[in-house]
Amino acid sequence: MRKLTYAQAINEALTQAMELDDKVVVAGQLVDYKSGIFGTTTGLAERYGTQRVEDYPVAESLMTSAAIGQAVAGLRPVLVHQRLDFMFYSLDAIANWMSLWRFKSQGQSSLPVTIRVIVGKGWGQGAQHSKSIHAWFAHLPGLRVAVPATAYDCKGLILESIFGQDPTVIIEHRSLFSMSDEVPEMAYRVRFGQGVVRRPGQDITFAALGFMVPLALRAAGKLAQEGIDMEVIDLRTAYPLDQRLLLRSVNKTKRLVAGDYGWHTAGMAAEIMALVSENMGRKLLADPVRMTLPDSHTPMSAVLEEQYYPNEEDICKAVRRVMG
Amino acid sequence: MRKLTYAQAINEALTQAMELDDKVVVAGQLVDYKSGIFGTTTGLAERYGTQRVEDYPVAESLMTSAAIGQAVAGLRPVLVHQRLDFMFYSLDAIANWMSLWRFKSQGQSSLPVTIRVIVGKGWGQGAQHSKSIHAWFAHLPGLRVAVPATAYDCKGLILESIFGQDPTVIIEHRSLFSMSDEVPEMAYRVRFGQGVVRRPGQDITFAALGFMVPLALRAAGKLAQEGIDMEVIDLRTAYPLDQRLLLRSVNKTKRLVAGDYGWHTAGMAAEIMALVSENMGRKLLADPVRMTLPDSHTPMSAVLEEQYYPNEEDICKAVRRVMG
Amino acid sequence: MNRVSRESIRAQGRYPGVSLAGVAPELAMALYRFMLRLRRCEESLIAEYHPADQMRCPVHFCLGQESVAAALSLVIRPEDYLFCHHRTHNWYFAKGAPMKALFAEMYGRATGANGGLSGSQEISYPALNFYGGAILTGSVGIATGAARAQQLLGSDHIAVAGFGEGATDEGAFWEAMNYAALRRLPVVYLCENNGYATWSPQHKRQPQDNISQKAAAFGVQTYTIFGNDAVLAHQTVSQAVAGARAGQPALVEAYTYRWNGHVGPENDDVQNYRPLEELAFWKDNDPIALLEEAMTNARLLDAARKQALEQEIAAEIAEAFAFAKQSPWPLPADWRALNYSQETPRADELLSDVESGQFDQHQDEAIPGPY
Amino acid sequence: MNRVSRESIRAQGRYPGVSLAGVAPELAMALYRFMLRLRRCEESLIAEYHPADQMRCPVHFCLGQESVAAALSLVIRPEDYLFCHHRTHNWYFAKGAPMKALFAEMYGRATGANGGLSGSQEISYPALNFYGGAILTGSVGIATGAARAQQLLGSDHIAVAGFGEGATDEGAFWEAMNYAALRRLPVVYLCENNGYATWSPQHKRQPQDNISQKAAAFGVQTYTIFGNDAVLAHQTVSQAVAGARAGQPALVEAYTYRWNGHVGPENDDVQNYRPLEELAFWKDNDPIALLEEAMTNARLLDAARKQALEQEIAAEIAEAFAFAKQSPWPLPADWRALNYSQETPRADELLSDVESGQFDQHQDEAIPGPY
Ligand SMILES: Cc1ncc(C[n+]2csc(CCOP(=O)(O)OP(=O)(O)O)c2C)c(N)n1
Ligand SMILES: Cc1ncc(C[n+]2csc(CCOP(=O)(O)OP(=O)(O)O)c2C)c(N)n1
Ligand SMILES: [Mg+2]
Ligand SMILES: [Mg+2]
Repeated sequence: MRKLTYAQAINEALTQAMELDDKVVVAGQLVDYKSGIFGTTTGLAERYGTQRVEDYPVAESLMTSAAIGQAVAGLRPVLVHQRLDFMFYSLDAIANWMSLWRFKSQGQSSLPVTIRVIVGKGWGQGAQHSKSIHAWFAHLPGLRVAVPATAYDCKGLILESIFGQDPTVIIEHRSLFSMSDEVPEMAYRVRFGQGVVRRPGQDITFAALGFMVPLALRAAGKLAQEGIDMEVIDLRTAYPLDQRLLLRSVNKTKRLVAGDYGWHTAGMAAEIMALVSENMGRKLLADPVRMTLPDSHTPMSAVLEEQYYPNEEDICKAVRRVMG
Repeated sequence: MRKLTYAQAINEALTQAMELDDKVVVAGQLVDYKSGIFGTTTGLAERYGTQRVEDYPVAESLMTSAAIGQAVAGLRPVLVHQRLDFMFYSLDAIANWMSLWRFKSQGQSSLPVTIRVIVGKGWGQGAQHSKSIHAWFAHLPGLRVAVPATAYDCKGLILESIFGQDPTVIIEHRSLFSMSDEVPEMAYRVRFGQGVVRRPGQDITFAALGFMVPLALRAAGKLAQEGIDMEVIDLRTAYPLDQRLLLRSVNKTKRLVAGDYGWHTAGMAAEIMALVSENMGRKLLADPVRMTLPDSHTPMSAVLEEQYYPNEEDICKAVRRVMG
Repeated sequence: MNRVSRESIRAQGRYPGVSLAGVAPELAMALYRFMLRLRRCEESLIAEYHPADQMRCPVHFCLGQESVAAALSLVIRPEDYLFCHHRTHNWYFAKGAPMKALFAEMYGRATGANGGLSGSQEISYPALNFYGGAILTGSVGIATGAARAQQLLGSDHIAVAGFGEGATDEGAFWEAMNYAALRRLPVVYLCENNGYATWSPQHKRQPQDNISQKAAAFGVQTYTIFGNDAVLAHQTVSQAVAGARAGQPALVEAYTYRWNGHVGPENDDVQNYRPLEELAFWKDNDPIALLEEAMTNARLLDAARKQALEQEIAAEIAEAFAFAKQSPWPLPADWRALNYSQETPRADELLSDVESGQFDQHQDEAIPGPY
Repeated sequence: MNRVSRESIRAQGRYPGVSLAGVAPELAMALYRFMLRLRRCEESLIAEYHPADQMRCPVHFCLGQESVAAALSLVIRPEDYLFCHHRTHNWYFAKGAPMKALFAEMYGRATGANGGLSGSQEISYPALNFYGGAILTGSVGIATGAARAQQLLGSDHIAVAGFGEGATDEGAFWEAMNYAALRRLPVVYLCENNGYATWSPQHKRQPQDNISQKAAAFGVQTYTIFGNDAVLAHQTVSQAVAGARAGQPALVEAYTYRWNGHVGPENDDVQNYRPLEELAFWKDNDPIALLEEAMTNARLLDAARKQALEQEIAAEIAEAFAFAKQSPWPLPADWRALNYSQETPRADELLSDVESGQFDQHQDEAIPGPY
């Protein structure tokens, strides 16, 4: 079966969406240039023209309000932010309008807007080019939030988002872009709220989102050599969150590490832990552990980045702690 | 001892701060009018002039960036938003600049900016005039977040914030404004990260923030009549959060309801529950419960508001469930 | 020609009179009827608000600001889009949305335009492409996007944004001006400059009274008028709308004045934010009275006709109140369904379900590039 | 007089020549020296970037854009504030911050201006009131606030914002213009219009090349110049700064051009985003060469002097590299202390601790008002 990189899978999702429905339009700074946002939009402008594939003024707020208007009028816009950090200017449009549009129109009007945001990491991106706030989006009602870890999921979730009815944020971690896995050629869907077991195991559940998934899988390999059989589940979407899968897995292993590549306090790892706690906390054989970024902004220096971002070894340590 | 309403206590905090230090300036739409943002700024302009008490253009983004510049240059600005919803335009200034300023200057420059935000409730405020995102602010590194429930706390936390070093968001729930309690006349501080036991109890801990506190106290009264002795702790600040107080209380009662007047998923109640779970989850006698707003925007109609906002009776039900 | 400004309007004293030259009688009557109906509607709502205390939502009334919406109502088409700010009633009626659904919405009833979810300040009427909302300047960017959609779809519909001069304080407004001019969008920005944002006068927030000049520098066609002349407003809005359909984005800045308090039925003049003679000046330049005078002089209106109109309107209002008050409350809410669509018809149609288990999800790794 | 625009500059062909009439020799030399030093610094960093791969951060070089910062460096005072965007090196030097701390910062070392926390695009030098940052337009609002503080404090310092024409796409920019004009702030907005935001030319993002006209409509004093004439830039910036000290906010729009790629040491012309003859035109109008010609003609500069300057600069650069490379790495981070102050000296001084237990915390209740 054919393998694609994460970036190629995104490109294929967008190409297929634009081909399937001419209501699909793509907007973002530089989306119509050859390099195409790390390859994810390359070729679209040549194929579908610069009206449907629109280089935008550096005006993220307008770009987002305008997407609301476009969606109201029947289009299915896809917005692209080269860094998540650039979208903060658009949070009024998202929180005060987009997220509550369906609600306050009593379902008479809904907004199929897909917002692709790339989370920077490494090479000194620093505090203004590396934030991820998927937990904010999960907290805000009215948005769906995908945090795909594989090329397969990313393609399917983008298509599902574009052809769904509700506004959706797709969190794409930059470190995943050159990783590749099997991706079917057809236009397929991956549903929101459906996680997947990436590696079955008996001893402990590692519940992960996004870039934490490949790290956890590598850690699982190491831990297996120590005789720890770790189950890695990929929740895929932060909202809705696949509670059933989570609880089923923890019900089996009775141990939990909640892993998220986001800040610690009030983040997705806290949500995962709260779900387990309120549903089956007393069945756990050990107190669970969170594996997250510290409550800190991102340092630039490579040696501090090392320290800041959790890696395989950090995961192994956390797991060993829970295994006791 | 003298009682003040919550609104009066805020007014007194601002007056004392401006009196103590002429570097303190207040800005916000309509802060210099007689009615003074629900009475909280009334009289300030008369006393300190409209330069220090500044009616602002409707430009929340600039108001916030400008506060950064003011703080860098030695002032201690206080910003006022009549509704939290109006501050979404300023989230770029907050997340991309204010919250990380100290960090990226390696502590050489810090920003004593106080942002007062009022959360609307009732009388059909609706989805665009009632949001609270204190969980977002708690998640974002570099901010302190207060959610005062009493006039006493509100005065002390505002003063502590104004004369502290770091940017701080004060979440003021509109429903608290006309409630009154004892407030000393002196300029005193309430420290961040120090919660308080509002009502001691033996059977169950209700850990609350903000407007959930008075509701919980009323519920505790009712529950006492049923023989349930509920401890109500007021965490006061969402970041830093008083983990010690929380764990001490739950260690005693072995039962928890985490109450927060914010949305459910990835909110402060999840954080509270996660803290308990990872520290002493297995000591609990019952699985804990969250008491929050649903993951929904706010409806306008009074009958739907009733249903939307948790009340004393909802709290009692949750507590009874945990008591088994 | 001297630019119209708030100062030039005051300097002129009472408006010399609405000119009906070349105006069809039905047009004048339609403008008059719209304004009178809106005025009576607002007056009744204000009168009923507190004694009953059943309209439990913030309401921004628009007494004195009837003319621009009247003008628009005769020009805008059902398929055109209209997005407006917190002061919604005039715009709601401009799009032809029904009075009953407005009243019921304010009463929080199931039969309201949005089933009681939105109230006055956020009301929408999707079937007529009308959407209000209470966060400043939001509607401007959204209208801009709806206009862009018309351009992409090759339709000849336009989008209109209705808002006050306060909206131009926000930077978001200027992003929209730039983009509308850049793409030559079919959009009309209707700015009712009533001189105040809540209680703060324009000169306290902006150094000059020159919104139109700024917009012109951004490349948008601008019109600046004395807004209380409904006939002039109609001519201007017609021109702007025709231009927009031909790809010329336009801003109409219409000077007008709000008689009532900013929000709620109470007068807020205790705040001392505006000179009473200013209010008196503008009441003396009442858009309805101005048109009524001209129509009376031109024998297009007499006491009997007015009386009939008043009765017709009073009856409609009474019916709307009765409807609202007798309507059922909303059923208990299903929060999930209200906030998230439960169906995905387009995805069902276009996308395949695959069994992901059949694919190898093993990831090959590569080192990501530096930026 | 015809307005200077990108088109008028191109139409003129090669710049007729920098005029040194009335210019003190030391001034010309200072401008020249600043530009040459900045140029050599950038060239060396570009040359060293990849072979060593030790500057692990995004860097936006400024080859070809040396003149405005050179001008500013001679006018701005240590107490004045300077806030700039992602392209920081020119502005950093304009404020007189040291080369070693810049290089060490780029190398991620403890001795860097921010101890390796910020890198090139977010560097600051608080001791000299210099702050950079990589989110577009952020520095504009911050500078505006610093200027407001000067006004409130009654100081005669000013604030300056340094940015590119891309910053004017964002609405935040226009909020700042409005406010600066409203309050007559001591602020200078220095816009290096290099024609591109990343690869997107101005005309693809804005309908006209008229940023200054727009700012003028907002009430800010504007200057529009050919930016590569360092002497003209110096005269203009001096005038703008003097005006700002007297309470007249100003925008200087200086047309210039970036020779290097948008980010990183690589040339990005493979993206085909700009005509090669455009680049050639601007290289032919190199700010350093233009000034060098004029100075040579005026006998203010000869080969020997230039040689000496080059050696001095080369030595400084070599030393900065050595310093950076030999500097220690940052110690393990204490995340809490980096993100939150651990002390509150002002609160300790002004506020009392009270034992809250001694107060009755029972709340009396009242029904809150409707809005
Ligand atoms: C982003 C935002 N900030 C502040 C407000 C509070 N607010 C409500 S109405 C209003 C004034 C609006 O003035 P204008 O736009 O001129 O319209 P008018 O009320 O005069 O019709 C303000 C500031 C808001 N709704 N949204
Ligand atoms: C809010 C935001 N959006 C997008 C970007 C990405 N970005 C980085 S530099 C740049 C172009 C800046 O152009 P300009 O302001 O003209 O400065 P120049 O790079 O030409 O010096 C953009 C769009 C950003 N940094 N911030
Ligand atoms: Mg107004
Ligand atoms: Mg540029």
